[in-house]
Amino acid sequence: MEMSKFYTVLPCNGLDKCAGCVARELAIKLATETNSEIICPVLYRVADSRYNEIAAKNPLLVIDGCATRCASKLAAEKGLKIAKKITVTEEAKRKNVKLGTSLRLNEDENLFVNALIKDLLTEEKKIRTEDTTTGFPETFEYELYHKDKFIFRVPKEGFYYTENDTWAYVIGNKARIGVTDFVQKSLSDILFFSPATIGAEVEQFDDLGNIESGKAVFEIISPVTGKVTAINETLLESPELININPYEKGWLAELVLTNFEEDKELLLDFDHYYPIMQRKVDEFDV
Amino acid sequence: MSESTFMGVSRDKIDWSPRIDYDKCNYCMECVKFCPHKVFEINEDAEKKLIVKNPNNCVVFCRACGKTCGLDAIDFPDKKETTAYIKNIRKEADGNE
Amino acid sequence: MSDEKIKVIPCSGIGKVFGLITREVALRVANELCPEDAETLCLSYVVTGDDEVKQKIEGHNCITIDGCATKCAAKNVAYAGGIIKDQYSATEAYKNHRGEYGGTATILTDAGWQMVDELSEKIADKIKNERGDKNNG
Amino acid sequence: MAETKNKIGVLSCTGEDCLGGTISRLATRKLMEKVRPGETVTLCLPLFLAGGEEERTFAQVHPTIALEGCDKCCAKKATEKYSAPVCDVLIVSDIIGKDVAESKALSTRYLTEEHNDMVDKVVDELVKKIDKIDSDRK
Repeated sequence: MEMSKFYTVLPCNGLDKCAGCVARELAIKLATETNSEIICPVLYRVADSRYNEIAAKNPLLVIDGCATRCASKLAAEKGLKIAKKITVTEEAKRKNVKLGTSLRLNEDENLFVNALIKDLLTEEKKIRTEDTTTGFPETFEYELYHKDKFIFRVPKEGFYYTENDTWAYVIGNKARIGVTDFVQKSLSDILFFSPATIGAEVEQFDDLGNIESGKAVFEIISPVTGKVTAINETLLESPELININPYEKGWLAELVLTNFEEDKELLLDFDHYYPIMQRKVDEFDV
Repeated sequence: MSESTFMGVSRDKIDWSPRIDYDKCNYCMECVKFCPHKVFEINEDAEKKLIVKNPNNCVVFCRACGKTCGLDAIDFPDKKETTAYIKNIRKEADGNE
Repeated sequence: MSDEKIKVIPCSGIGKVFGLITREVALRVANELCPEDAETLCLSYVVTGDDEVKQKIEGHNCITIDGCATKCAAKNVAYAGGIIKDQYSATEAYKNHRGEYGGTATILTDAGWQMVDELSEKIADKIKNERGDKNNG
Repeated sequence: MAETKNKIGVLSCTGEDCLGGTISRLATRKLMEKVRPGETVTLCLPLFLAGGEEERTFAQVHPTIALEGCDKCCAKKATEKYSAPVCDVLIVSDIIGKDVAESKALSTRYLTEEHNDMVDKVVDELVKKIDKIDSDRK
C-alpha cells in the first residue's frame, strides 16, 4: 500500500547528551518507517530555501531532546507552524525510562525509541482509517452520564475540551470544533447557527460565532488558535443536527492550527472534562 | 458544595466580567434580558439603574452580552492577559505541590 | 380513496412549547381551517401499533408536524406505513419570530399563537391547493 | 449524601381524538411544574418508538403511572410494549365522565374554568397514586 508522507520532522539532533541522540534516532527511524522527511537543523541554519518547502508540505513534527527546546526555537525563528511536538526527556519521564549518559543508545533506550514510534504510528493509523473525504471520523465511542431521563455523551478519546464546554478534535495541523452535549441539552432545540467567517484568524478563547435556541444564545468559545478554513454549512439550514449529535454531524467549524502546543496548556482531556460536565449537569436545573 | 473554579483556578481570583460604561448606557436592559447567569441587577430607583451584581457568575471568556449592546457600552478585560494570568496561577500551584 | 380526508398528525410532545404548537396547529387545521379535507389522528395509536390502527394509517396520506429534531411524528407514521405527503416542524414557525417567547408546553403567548396561526395557514393553503387541483382535473 | 430515590414517571396520553387528551396533558404538566416539582418526570410517548435506548429504559428506571385520556389506554400499552410494566393507571374518563372525556379534543385557545377544574381533579387523583407508590417503596 502506498503511504503518503506522514510528517516533516525537525529533530534537535543535540550531541551533548543522550536525550539529543534519542531525538536523532527517533527522527531517522520515523523517516524510514513512515516515509517522513527530515529537516537537518544544522543545515537549516544556513540553507533556508531547501527546507522551507518541505516544512510547508506536511504537518511538522518537532522533536526536542531536552527542555532547552532548541528545535522548537528554531521552528519559531523560521516562522514554521508546529503540528506536533515531542520532548524526549518528558516522554522518558512519562514512560518511566531512565536515560543514560552515553551518546550511544543502550538497549532500553532503543526500546524507548521503538515505543515512541509505535505511539506515532497508532496515531497515523487513526488518521488514515478516518472518513476519506474530510479526514474526520463519523462516529465515536462515548461515556454516558445519566441524569434522570437525560443522557449526556462525552467522547472518550481524541478530544480536547474547554471549561466553556467546547471541544477540538485534532488531526495533524487541523482541528474540528464543536460544543459538548451539555451545551446542546441546556439550550434545548437549537434554531440558529451564526458561524464564524471563513478565513478569520482567531486566538484561543476568541469566539467562533454563536448558536441560539428559544431559550438562550450560546457564544462558541474557540478551544484553539488558528485560521477558520470551513464551517458546517448544513447547520445553516438544519441547526437541529447539533441537538442530534454535537460531536458528529453537529460539528461547527474547522481550523488550521497555528499555536496548538501552547493552546494545549489550557485544554482538558476526557478525564478532566468529564467530572466538570457532571458537576454542571447536577447543578443545572433541567 | 465545592468552591467555584475555572481551569483549576478559584473563580473569585479571575477578574472577568462586563464593565458598563455609564456615559454610554441608556438602560435598555437588553444585556440583562440576554444573560442567563444573573450577572446584572436592575434597580429602577437607584442612580445607576443597572449594575454588575454578580461578577463571578459571568462565564470566563464569554462576551456575548456585549454584542447585544447597540451602544457599545459593555467592555471586557483583556482576554490575553486573563489567559496569561490563569496560566501563571496554575504554574504557581504546580510549583507548590 | 382520493376523497378521503388527509391525516394531520402532530407529535404533541409534552416537554416543551414546540410540542404544544404542533398540537394546536393540527387541531386548527383539522377542526377549523380544513374540516372537509383534513382530520387528525392520535400519534399514540400509531405508537402502540394495534392492527386496527395500522389499517387507519397504512397506505393513507398523512401530514406530520414535529416539535423537535427527533421527528417522532414523521418516524412513527413512516413505521406504520403511512404515506407522508408533507412534513412540518414547529421550530420552523419559531424561526420567523426570533427572540420572541412562544410560551410553555401548556400555555402559548400571543407570539406563540401567531406562530400557530402562521403555520396552520401555510398547511391549510397547501391542502386546499392540492384538493382544488384534484377537483379540477 | 443521602440516597436519592428515582423520580416517579408519568406517561401521559396527549391525544387529539378527544378532550381527555387535552386534560391529561395539562394535568401532567401541572403536576410536574406546580404540584410535585422535582419529584416527577415525564416523557413524550412517541419517543418510545422514535427515540433510542435512553427512552426505552424510562419505566425500568422510574416507577411509572400511565395517564390515559380514554379507555383505549395508549400510554399503558405503549409503555409496556417498549419499556416496562407500569405501576398504576389513571383514566381521565373515569374521573370526568366518559361522555365529557370523549367529546372533541380541545384547543387550549378555548380553555374554560370548567376545564381547569377537570384538570385539578385529575391532578388530585395523580397525587394520591404518587403518594401510594412512595409509601409502598419506603
